Amino acid sequence: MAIFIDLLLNALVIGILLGGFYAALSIGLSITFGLLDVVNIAHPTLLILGAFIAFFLNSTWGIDPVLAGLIATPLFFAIGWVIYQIYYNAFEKSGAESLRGLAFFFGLLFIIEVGLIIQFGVDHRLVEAWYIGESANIVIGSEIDVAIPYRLLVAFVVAVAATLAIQVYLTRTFFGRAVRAVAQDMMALRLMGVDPIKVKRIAFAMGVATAGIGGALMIIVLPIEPSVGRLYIGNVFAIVVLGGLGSISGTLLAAIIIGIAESIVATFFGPSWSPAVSFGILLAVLALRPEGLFGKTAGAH
Amino acid sequence: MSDPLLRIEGVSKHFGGFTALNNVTTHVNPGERFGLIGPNGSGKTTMINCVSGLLRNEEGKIIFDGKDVTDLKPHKRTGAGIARSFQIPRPFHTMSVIENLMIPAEFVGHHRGEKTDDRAEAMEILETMGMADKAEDPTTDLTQIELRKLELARAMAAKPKLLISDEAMAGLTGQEVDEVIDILFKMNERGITIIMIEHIMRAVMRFSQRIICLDAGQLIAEGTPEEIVKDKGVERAYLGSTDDG
Amino acid sequence: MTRILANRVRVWLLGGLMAAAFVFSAPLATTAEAQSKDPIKVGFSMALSGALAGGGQQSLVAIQLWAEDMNKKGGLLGRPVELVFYDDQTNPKNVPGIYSKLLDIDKVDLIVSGYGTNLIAPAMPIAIEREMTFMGLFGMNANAKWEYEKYFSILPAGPDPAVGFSEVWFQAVQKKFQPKTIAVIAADAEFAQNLKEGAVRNAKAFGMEIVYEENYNPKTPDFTPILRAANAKKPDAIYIASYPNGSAGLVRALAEVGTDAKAVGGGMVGLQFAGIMAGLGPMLNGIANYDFFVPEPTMNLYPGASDLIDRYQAKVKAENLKVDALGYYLVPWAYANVDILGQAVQAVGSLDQDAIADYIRDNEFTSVVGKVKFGKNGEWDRPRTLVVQYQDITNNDLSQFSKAGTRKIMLPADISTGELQPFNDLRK
Amino acid sequence: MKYLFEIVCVLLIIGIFVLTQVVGNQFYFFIGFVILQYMVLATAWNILGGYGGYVNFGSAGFLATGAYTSVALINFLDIGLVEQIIAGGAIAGLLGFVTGYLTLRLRGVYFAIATLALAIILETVVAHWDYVGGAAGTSILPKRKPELFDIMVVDRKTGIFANYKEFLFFLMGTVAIISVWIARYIENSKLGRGLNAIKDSEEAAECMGVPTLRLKLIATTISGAMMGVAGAPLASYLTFIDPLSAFNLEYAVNAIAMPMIGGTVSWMGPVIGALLLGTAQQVSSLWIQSELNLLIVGVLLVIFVIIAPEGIVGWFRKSRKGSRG
Repeated sequence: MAIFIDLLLNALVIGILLGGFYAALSIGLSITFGLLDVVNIAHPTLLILGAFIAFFLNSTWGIDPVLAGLIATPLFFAIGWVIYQIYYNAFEKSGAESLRGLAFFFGLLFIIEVGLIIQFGVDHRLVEAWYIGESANIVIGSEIDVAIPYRLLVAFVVAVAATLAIQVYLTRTFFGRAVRAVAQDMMALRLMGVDPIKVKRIAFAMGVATAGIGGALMIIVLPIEPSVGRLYIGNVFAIVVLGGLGSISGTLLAAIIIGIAESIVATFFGPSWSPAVSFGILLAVLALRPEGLFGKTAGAH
Repeated sequence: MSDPLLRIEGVSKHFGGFTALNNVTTHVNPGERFGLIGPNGSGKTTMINCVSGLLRNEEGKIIFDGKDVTDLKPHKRTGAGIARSFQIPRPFHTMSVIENLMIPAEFVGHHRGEKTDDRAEAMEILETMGMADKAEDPTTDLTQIELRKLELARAMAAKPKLLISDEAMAGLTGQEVDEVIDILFKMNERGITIIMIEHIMRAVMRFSQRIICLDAGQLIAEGTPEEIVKDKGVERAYLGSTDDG
Repeated sequence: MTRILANRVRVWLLGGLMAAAFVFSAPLATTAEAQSKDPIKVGFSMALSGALAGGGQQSLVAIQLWAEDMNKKGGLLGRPVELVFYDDQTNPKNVPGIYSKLLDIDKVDLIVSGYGTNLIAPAMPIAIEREMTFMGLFGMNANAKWEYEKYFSILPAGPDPAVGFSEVWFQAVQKKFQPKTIAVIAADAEFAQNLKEGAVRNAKAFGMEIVYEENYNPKTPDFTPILRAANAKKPDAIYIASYPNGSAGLVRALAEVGTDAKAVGGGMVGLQFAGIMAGLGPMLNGIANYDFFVPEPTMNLYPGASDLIDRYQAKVKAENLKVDALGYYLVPWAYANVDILGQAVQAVGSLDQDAIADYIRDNEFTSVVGKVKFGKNGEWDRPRTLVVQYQDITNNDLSQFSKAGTRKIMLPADISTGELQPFNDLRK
Repeated sequence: MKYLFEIVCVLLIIGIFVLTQVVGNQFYFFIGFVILQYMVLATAWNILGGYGGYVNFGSAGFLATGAYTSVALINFLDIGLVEQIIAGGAIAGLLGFVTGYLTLRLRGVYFAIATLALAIILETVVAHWDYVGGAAGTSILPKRKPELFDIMVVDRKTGIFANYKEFLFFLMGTVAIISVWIARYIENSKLGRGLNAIKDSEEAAECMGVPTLRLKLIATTISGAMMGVAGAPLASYLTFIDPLSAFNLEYAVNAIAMPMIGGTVSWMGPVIGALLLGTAQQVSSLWIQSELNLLIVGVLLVIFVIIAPEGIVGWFRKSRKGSRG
């Protein structure tokens, strides 16, 4: 029994931390896709770009990966700015449906991936930091020992901080409210004298900017090579949809739900079923609540 | 007096804890011009969604043309003779104007086993609307009033016995409102029963033979336009509501 | 008028684009030095992008080194060697087309495989149909169903590769710790699944009870729950068959959660890669894993391998190639893959595929991977994997791994350079 | 002429047959197979995605269903290719029906994500199904002498086809032409017009008498079946199949990108898209000796969708209209 409780506690703790990590990967997409309706399928590959930049700064100057991620953020903001500009001119301006952009972002995904291969090669890369490979242990009695790996804790803390910051920004500032308005009613925004394109551009750039720090967290948690990004396309979109489109805090909660589910499954049932369970949860939720767990608008629109 | 064409019997609809429609009972007679009014959020749209089938009422029955249609899907109700327009026009935007009319013509007409020349009929409907010259235009080129007319024309192409016009005049100029009312009168003359949901009082009063008023999901008044104008409850509902729509 | 012009421009643009696509893609082929005689073309597909590109790019450099060596020595049969290769993107779907192009369009004279079982298998029917001798690089049982007599495998895992691959590991662990219970963790992918199957058979043969046996999905980001679940069964040993990201993830999980098992490792692919070794550093201490070539002084089994590795490392540095900086894992094997074929061609004196295959089947070869003799289904007649234990790693410096002492050989006994120690004894 | 298109189809099938007899160079059958397979996949996707506006992100799941149906039946009954294609289509069609039924409330991106989830769940299940090779994959040996109705189909001397690849190419070509015919038929039928109405406004369509649910179910079933048909010969083509190759992201990408590039409103779109992008992919990966091939494909994708956001077909229609006015 004590062993069971030990495993359960550990699974829960790891699940929550893992959820934070997933949130860090998904939060940018929650803005670009969830709020702005841009199907940025290249987001995971942008994360890999962020991971490699963190790797570069870390291996060349020994800069802490999280700090490296922060350093890269303005760069990613600029990348997002440019991507949106192209996307807007090519698709949104002519009123094309957002799904038209899919092929564009697929292309972008390939271009970034090859760019990474050319610049960094195809080998798996890792970063060094004092918190990697170490853990804090909370011992209760003689049987229960909850280990908290620092690398996941760092990812969790940064992810939660970023989510809260974005959430506060979107709800408390004029610009943030404009971003949320742009998702619902472009006309109203125009009447307020705000250029919705400008709002969307900045918001999209913000979403992409999170790939700098998200990528850094990614390479802190696992080894990275250029094609890893593709594996995470399903996960990040699933989390954003599960959380409810447009809900930043919903994304965090959905990520934590998925994290806990995967961790519990890996501990008690066999880790190879994890993806089936997390996507099964997604399907079940969509069947009962088509708008996702924390979405406000109905799925049918 | 003949049997009513549409009977709404004790219909209720809830969204979560919110009651959008509370035990509403009314009827619409064949060939009647029927007005449905009420302040914003009073349940007008919910009611016609329940009639057209887009929403399913939890309680009560909807009987159309002698048949219980409560459990029928919208397209079956259209087949039975209920057609509607949408408040915010929802044209089939990748199609031309006449193609928009061909959809109900094809799906409803064939359904009833009638074999007619869909295209000629669609053109005729467009002519009554004064839109014959726009038949081949893409719907994306249409003006607001033309989109409203298209909504009605498309509904007409379903050859309904009952036409529900959902705020077909919101946002139009006075002249345009008259134009739409004329069209509705013309349809009614052909024997089509019409339910008009409208905010523009002048239009409803001019058009309807009988009006009901909803407030907060309750039916609060029923009568001729003259009776409704004098009704205290209706006055309170409109004045009491902060949002006049 | 302007409309018509605009229309024309559109058509031109499209046409130009198509043309550009083809011009770009057309003759970027290899440019062998103009030599008087027709070159002998060696064709293959290789994973230059995608999940296995790390191994693929490394193999490509090794094969290029072989071609350079051959041409320096005057070529094969007096003719220069030319390589023709394409990127299979680690996608099996591209492989049949590539081999067909090699044989039907590029008219190559010899073929070898790409890297890994699922990229070898799709080429098999083409090799069989054309009756080509086919060398396979790191394929696991790729010929078991086909039983093609002209297939030869470069994987030192013996006639029953799945079992042979991990047999020494079990011998080493058995000899030292006599474990009664064992946990088996494997990636849900082709190579690892084969390793697991072999490990399970070995565990039974050595009388160990399997107390935990689970697969994990290759994109699992964190492995602590898996390790905990395995630990809960209190195994004496843990056999891991994993791919690079899983290997790194499990090593980190071992550092964070720990284990009481005495022996951990076995079939962890990726721990031999320069980037991962340097990235994990001291966390590797205590892991006992398979390996093929390590810079230990007793590695004289493999004549010329050290020299080859040196040249590889020099080439990588000089040409600033973005490939594995050390090249221990695959370079000798990819080199031997073409070298053995070349030796056979030289020996039979022609490109007659039957004669080449007969020669390879009947003779023992000496290459950079030592003495090689092929047996049933073209697999090696006996296994020769190493068991190494990571010891005395103090930091994340890459250069320490090119010196002796960090990966000590436990078995085979005749070249052993260290004693297997309990996992936890080597942790700080 | 009323049946001109059908006659062209038959002529094309005959033409493909003649090609298999005349062309000696096997290479063209290999890349031809791949491009034709994409043509079927893209055409199948477009029936639901282009006509009905429902984006299927899990095309790989349906394709793999066809492929693994084949593998299971090869292991179980040792059936031939034609039967594999029929069975693969049937099972994938059934999956399409079930998918349509389970996701009928979902619209837009929610539907897309649900199909993706379904594909991932299927992949996990297949990875655990040892009978078809599980995660380790399995080798499929082509039958040495396939026979159909006592006719020797493949044999170097006495068969209709001298070679297995010729047979595969012919089958895939026939399947592709039939698929395109079906797509064109649907496009010009009541079903196609109903799907178009659903794409434009599902609620309006329903209220205009379109039985949206039934049409969606028909479309998901047909689309799924066609994807299964495209996937059924995959095992025989690769001779080795594992979940990673059957559920490859590439299928999901191409199934969407090809119709987008070609144009989603007409049956010609997926055909042109598959020919263009498929050829570009094959050419770049078979003539460029490095990872740069992927770059070319990426750049082409971006350029094409930027120049012609409505697809090549839409682009030509626009320019024709432009020059007319």
